Amino acid sequence: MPFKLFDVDKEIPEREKHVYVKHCGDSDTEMDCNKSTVPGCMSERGCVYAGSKGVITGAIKDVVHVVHSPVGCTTYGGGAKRYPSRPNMPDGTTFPVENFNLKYVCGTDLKESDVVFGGMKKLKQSVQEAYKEFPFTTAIYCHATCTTGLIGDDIDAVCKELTEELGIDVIAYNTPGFAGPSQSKGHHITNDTMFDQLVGSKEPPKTTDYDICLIGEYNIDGDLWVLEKYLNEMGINILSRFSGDSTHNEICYMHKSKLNLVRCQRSATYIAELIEEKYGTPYINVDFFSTEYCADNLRMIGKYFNLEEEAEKVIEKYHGEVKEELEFYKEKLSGKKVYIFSGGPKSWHLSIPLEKELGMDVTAVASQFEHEGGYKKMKERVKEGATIVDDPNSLELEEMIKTDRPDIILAGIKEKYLAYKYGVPSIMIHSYENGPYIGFEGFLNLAKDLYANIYNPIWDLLEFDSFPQKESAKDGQNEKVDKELMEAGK
Amino acid sequence: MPFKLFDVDKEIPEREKHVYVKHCGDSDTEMDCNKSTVPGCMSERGCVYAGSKGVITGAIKDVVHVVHSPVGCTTYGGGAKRYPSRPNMPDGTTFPVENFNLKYVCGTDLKESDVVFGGMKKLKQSVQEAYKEFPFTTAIYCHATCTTGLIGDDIDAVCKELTEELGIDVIAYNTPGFAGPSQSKGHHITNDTMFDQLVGSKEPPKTTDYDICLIGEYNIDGDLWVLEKYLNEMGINILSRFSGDSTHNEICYMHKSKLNLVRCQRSATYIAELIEEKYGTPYINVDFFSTEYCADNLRMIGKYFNLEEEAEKVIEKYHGEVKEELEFYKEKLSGKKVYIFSGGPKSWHLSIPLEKELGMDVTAVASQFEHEGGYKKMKERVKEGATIVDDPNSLELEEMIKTDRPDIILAGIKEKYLAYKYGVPSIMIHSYENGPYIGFEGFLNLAKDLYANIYNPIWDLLEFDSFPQKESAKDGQNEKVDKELMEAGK
Amino acid sequence: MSGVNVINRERNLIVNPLKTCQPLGAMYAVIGVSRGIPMVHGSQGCSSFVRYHLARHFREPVEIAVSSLHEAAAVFGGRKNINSGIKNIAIRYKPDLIGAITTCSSEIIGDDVFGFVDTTNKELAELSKEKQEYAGVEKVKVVPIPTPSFVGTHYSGYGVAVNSIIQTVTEINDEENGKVNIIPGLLNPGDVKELKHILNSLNVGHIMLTDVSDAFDGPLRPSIQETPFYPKGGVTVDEIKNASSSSGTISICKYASQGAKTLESTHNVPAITDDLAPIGIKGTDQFLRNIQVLTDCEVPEKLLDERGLTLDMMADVSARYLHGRKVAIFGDPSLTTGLARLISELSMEVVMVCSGADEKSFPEDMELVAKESGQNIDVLQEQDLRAVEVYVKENDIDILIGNSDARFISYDTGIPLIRFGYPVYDRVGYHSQPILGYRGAKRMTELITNAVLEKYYEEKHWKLQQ
Amino acid sequence: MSGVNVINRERNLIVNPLKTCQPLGAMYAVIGVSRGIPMVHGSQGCSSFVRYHLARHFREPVEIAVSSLHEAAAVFGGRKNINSGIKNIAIRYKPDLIGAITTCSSEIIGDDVFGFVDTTNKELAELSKEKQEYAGVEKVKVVPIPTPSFVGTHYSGYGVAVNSIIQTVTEINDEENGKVNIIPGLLNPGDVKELKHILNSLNVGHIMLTDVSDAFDGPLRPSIQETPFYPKGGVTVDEIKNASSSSGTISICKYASQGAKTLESTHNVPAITDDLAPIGIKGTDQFLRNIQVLTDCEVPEKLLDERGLTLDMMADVSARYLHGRKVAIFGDPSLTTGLARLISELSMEVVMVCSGADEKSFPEDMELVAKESGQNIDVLQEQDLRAVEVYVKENDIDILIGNSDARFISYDTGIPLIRFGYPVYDRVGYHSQPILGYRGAKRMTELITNAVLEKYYEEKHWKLQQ
Repeated sequence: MPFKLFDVDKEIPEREKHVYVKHCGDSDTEMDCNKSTVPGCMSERGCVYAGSKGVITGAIKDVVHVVHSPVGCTTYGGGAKRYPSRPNMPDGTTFPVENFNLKYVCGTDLKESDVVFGGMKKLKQSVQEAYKEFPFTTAIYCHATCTTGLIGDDIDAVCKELTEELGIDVIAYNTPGFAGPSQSKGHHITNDTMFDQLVGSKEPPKTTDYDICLIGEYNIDGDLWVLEKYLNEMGINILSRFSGDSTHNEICYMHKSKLNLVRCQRSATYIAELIEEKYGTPYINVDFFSTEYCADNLRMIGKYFNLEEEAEKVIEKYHGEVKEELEFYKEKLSGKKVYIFSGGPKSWHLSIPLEKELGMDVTAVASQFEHEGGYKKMKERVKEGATIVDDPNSLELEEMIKTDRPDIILAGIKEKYLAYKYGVPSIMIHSYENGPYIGFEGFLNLAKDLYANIYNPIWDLLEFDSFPQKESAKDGQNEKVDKELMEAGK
Repeated sequence: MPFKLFDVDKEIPEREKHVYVKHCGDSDTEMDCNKSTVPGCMSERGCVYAGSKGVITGAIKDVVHVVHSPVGCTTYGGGAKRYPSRPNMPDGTTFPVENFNLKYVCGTDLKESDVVFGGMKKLKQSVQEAYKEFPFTTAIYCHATCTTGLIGDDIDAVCKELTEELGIDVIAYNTPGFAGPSQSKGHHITNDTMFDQLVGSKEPPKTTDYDICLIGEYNIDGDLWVLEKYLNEMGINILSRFSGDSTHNEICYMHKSKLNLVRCQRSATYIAELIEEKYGTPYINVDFFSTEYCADNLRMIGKYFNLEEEAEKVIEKYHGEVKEELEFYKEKLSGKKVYIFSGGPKSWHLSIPLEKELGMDVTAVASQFEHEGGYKKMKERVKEGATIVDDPNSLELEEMIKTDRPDIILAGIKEKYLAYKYGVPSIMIHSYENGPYIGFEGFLNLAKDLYANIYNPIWDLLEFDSFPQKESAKDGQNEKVDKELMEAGK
Repeated sequence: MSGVNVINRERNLIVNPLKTCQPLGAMYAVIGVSRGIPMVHGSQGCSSFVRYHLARHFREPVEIAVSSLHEAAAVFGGRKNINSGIKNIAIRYKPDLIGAITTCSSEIIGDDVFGFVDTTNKELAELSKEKQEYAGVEKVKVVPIPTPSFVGTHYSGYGVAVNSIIQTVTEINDEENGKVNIIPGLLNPGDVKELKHILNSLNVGHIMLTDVSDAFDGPLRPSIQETPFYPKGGVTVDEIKNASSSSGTISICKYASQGAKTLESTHNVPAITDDLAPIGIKGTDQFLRNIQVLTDCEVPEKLLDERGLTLDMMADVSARYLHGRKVAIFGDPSLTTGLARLISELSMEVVMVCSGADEKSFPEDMELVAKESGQNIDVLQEQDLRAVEVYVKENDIDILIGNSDARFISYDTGIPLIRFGYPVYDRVGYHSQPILGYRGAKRMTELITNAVLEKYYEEKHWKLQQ
Repeated sequence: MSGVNVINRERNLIVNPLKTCQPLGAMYAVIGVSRGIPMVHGSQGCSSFVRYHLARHFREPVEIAVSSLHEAAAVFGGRKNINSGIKNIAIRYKPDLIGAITTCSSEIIGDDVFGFVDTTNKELAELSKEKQEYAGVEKVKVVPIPTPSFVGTHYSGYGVAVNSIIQTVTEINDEENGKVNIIPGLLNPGDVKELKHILNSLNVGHIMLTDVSDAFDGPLRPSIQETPFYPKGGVTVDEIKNASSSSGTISICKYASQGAKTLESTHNVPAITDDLAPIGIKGTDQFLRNIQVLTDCEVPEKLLDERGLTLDMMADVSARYLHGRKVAIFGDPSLTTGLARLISELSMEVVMVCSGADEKSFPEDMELVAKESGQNIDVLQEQDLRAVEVYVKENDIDILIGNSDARFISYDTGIPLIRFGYPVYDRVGYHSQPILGYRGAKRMTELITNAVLEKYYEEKHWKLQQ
């Protein structure tokens, strides 16, 4: 009963179990998820390689990436994400190129002969050349792709050899695009690889009693910098970032933190669990979206470190700065229907805040790559009758728009322009519009963007209105135009 | 005989005596000039006010101008000329606004009631307000215009009163637009006013034995700065500039120079003569256009101050820097027909240099406002058969273009775009294109601009060539198009 | 809450004017007539300043004759100057129309331009009979245009000239031509072309009173360029004669409406003069409706698609990049109000507008814009560029929209200046592109957004990666 | 003296590519078909990366289906993925055409896309009979497009796709239609619209193979937007069928000429494929002449005036502001050569050009440009953006012309970057304006000149006063 087969899905009935309409009497029903997309669908999902390069490793500021692929995967892996970085390094030095992670991507540009004869030699030469081109790099990361997965190149062996030869870490990420149903698999492999090969391999220059790792925070549009500010003001030191504005060495120091905070619980719980298991470092799941979650979680962290007072100060200061403005936006946004089509967990992070703090009506949530746990949380957090969709495709979104007419959709660039064509505003929730969106000020930014989009004057201008009494003008006594009509036409 | 009546002038035969075709046997014939333009002609001439504000006073960097006029004259008097200035002041201080002379123009914005009841009160208030708006100004210059000339406002009286009231010089320039045949009259009035009211009224902070005034150099596109560099390197000090990059006080110091150099001998000989007469300071006419004139004149100045060696060094250095490049341009420009339609004396300054140093063929020269002396010099300096025109109008220029087809015309913005329409390049010789044009490097700039314009690839692209054998394509045996023809069409 | 705060100039002094005198507007209007020649009755500066001013904006030849008024005329009157000037032009140029444009000086000396022109017309008729080569000179329409410089501005001068042309040239005619008369105002060629494009798309004939679209933006084609030089295009005298038979007249700019009212009162041609200029979506929609009211035409898909393309770009950029950014606009009173409306449609905040003219409609229309968009707007009425400079330095402004004279304000403050209006001489191509119509709105949106991206997003360049 | 110096990449490593893989070009081509849907046979990234990449350039929906190739297919082959994917689309979308586009993975596992499509076509025919609601699905044209990512570039992938579409769809037809087929290449909508504008002005019918001009630049008109979403426009399958009856085919970009040759060899339709793209005066002239050769049309005054307007702007700015300035251009090999020619026509110096592709014609055509303009040009062949960066930092360059990925080079060096080609995501409006044709040349001249004025004249701002 709670599953829903969209009209547009009647030819692909396997989609029914991916779509759930919340029904309070039925909270244990498990949706299908983390399965391969139905062929021929317009899905928003990315591939396994995207989950590694595009999310986790690409945020690190001081490494060179060599994508072992025909040119496309290299091109698409370059400079596409919004994770800025600052050139400061853990040892106090400055990295010589600003936003190095945004500026460069390298690849092996595989050709037909490489496919036939194997690409390992080319990979080796390419990594050597990359080191020559960027001798200041801290490490080099090599990424497997569909092609190199299928032709069987042993990139682990090549990287091991090069690590010795070059004297810097050369790390292999075995993430061929096809190796899982979505980018989520890429997150997992990368967590494992980093844990196995990096964590514990180096010691931090210094430690404090308030060292934490901020895990699963990629600094999208500066999110991490917001949290870093709060935590620093509380007296907490981020020893290691995984992986926004991070450095290769920081990842290696992760075993030395006193507490691990897991921000994106879809893409990064893996490494927190592995660290806890091996090194005994506890981890806690944190949520900083919205003022309430942010305050709650800062308090929790403060409590852990006996910094309760400091936490309260930070909360008071930064919550205070946004309270009044948020009231204005709450008034404006109250009752507006909103969809949250996130990559992963934002659909459950944001559903209650949008309702409670902004008065909005969340009528649908969806995710490209969530797993059971995430959907369970969504079910808990949306209200009766709301629709939950796993791996939605374009036709489904179109049907939802037509039948439900949301006031705004939080989604990615692929849904954004489609929504527009139906007259529905949309803001980019993966990479943001005018972020950051986290923390107190971030939530205000989100509210502003929601407001600016929903109240965009163009939505009132969509149709040309012909002069309504145009036809009757012909009947006027005067051969010239009736003056009154002309007045009315203005 | 040497006079010429253009075909387009047959209805205005009075133009005949303004146009002379050089004939060696007839050097004493005097052309008509400095007379009112024939009504209904498209003349390039400006008015008397333009000669004062637009040429001489507007180049001074530290004065506020209050144009006593209906709004137009104020608007047109603002920011139109290319005379940059540097904020350094004679006393070593820095003027607070850079390029103040280019940035601001003020006016009294006269309305109908002012015309009826007189504008003197408004002028007075306006000057007071101008001083309030720009309290750092050294002086305020008030300009009469047609309106205030005709309604009889006594601006001298107002300025005298204000000078006392404000404690800074407030100077009246009695230059109504109609008060003479061209801007030339404005030059004259302004020379006289400045001599009468300013020269000798202040003493310079210090003097040297090598002090000169550079008179009639308005720093068009930086010309003055080129000469200043040469003179400074020779050990000569420019005590006073009249009036490019000058200051109000410098004009007042002019009586203290050891030698006056007159650069523009049309607009500024007046003041040099008056100074010589009253203070005994000698003046010499100088010419720095082209490498040869520049070298000759630097030598002459060197000789006067016993700085011959220094002059030679400067000449060697700066001439050396441009020699080779000029050779290249001479080769390219040789034999190209050129017209020089200058405001005043550039028509005789440039005619020999363009021929001798760039190999060009000067077939016509013209001036908007030259007097007898200038035309005499033109006659001496152009070759047999060249046409000399006083106050040319558009139809005459069109006729010359049609019959003589010059390769390039040096003129103003008003002729420039007209010449284009007939496929003839034109560069702006009043305000320059990529100047400065004076001195050694300036002459190279001029040569470059001549080259860039004459060799502009667009002149070879003016007409679309249809495929020439298009018609015959129909006769081909093949119903589809003949391959050979297609090849030929490329 | 929403409304305008009108701020008038408190100084007598004008500093860096945002206007010029009436004759410029008159010359502009006359140049829009095919084979029309403006002759200004004043001193040399009255032609040469204007020729310079217009040429540097359009980068085109600007041929204006002058009556060469000097001391003698100041004493004895300028009759001779006008008469001989007109005859000189009539005979040497063989034009279809001459505008005899007065100035401050000619008005102050009391010259009766209407009387002089009457005399000249008679003399031309005689000349025509006298000599065979003068045959036809009596057909030249000589239009007296009284534009003293100490009254109004170049905007009102334009209105006076168009009205004078209509009064002098338009003939009584009973047959309807089904066309719409458009009085554009001091528009750029790109805007006039856009109006024609809209009318052509609606399949509605038009008479443009007058049409500078080719004269000030003409092709370079020397092989077909005749002498004497006349620019391409312009409205013909025959078309102007026939304007009395049109279905209506729409005046785009408020200061240009006098001629429309003349056509209404004299020839019963309905006049639409009360709307904001067709800038932005609402403004253009209203223009289309006005045409529909006058001609009962259908709006074709092609135009609706153009409208949709503009909206598509607005949707892409307005909430995301432009929302809430603070804008100051200054220039032509009618174009500024229209543009302010577009800026509001783009979700930006119109903080201040300024016009150098004393147009009553300016604060009134801004009141409408303020009400529509729920904003408070400071309206600088009959102010100057110095007032804009002081305002911008004292208030929080993100974007300046105005003419090139304001470039120093932009240099000094670092606030981007979107070139708009007249004169624009430090950038190229602006005059040949529209700001009017749906396509003009798209272009303005593009210009503004790209300026915002460059100025406000490059420092956080990752935001540009989408 | 004049000529080119070809500099090839010496590294194996590619750093910041100036190309991407074949499937993108194929999807681009399929989107240009009315009711055409690209289905890429590969893993999720093969669709989502491309959708992202295209969407951020065009700011339009980009609907691409994926066969969802995963481990199972890697082991057992992808037949099921293709077949079920095509059926899914055919039934749910009812398209007119589906492009089945292969990738690296599908090619490596040895999938026979031609065979699979044959099977699918049969299955669709059966489906059509089976159920009434499936009636007509057999009419869907399914085009197999073999575009392994390890061969060629997105340019060649475009050529392959257009050729596949022609081979699969075009039918034998004896009646001549008098039209000209145009294969545009990877052009922006503004450019395709400009080509159509030229052809319409010449009164010559055309079949655009294919036409993305509306799909990638569509109006926002929700009231008429149908579901499932298809973008407006595109070339219809019927038109493609009829391309065999045209008077000729002109391929604008060299890498797109394969389809023209197929039409020539299969249907005797003359192919013109050897000219530089119609960019700038010479290039556009030649395009017009080619149309004349194929159709014997007259060039109307309207187009000659557009040409003249472009020349007029070039005359105004080239010698004065642009002469001798040093330019580096990088991007599409065919558009870069054409643009280099325009830059030469503008009197600027083309110092370096770079293409990421390995197109033989690129250095050859640059040799022509170098000879025509008497320049020495460094030609970076099959290079990358890192090579451009190093070159620009080591040489004297005044202007960069290329895609948004080069913005960091511009930030670091202060050299203005004129956005050109693909992708442009840090400025708006570029894709909807042309660089092709006379009007495109005018726009490029405007963009370049304004960048020069801002960068090189504001420090000596008095020069801007004219």
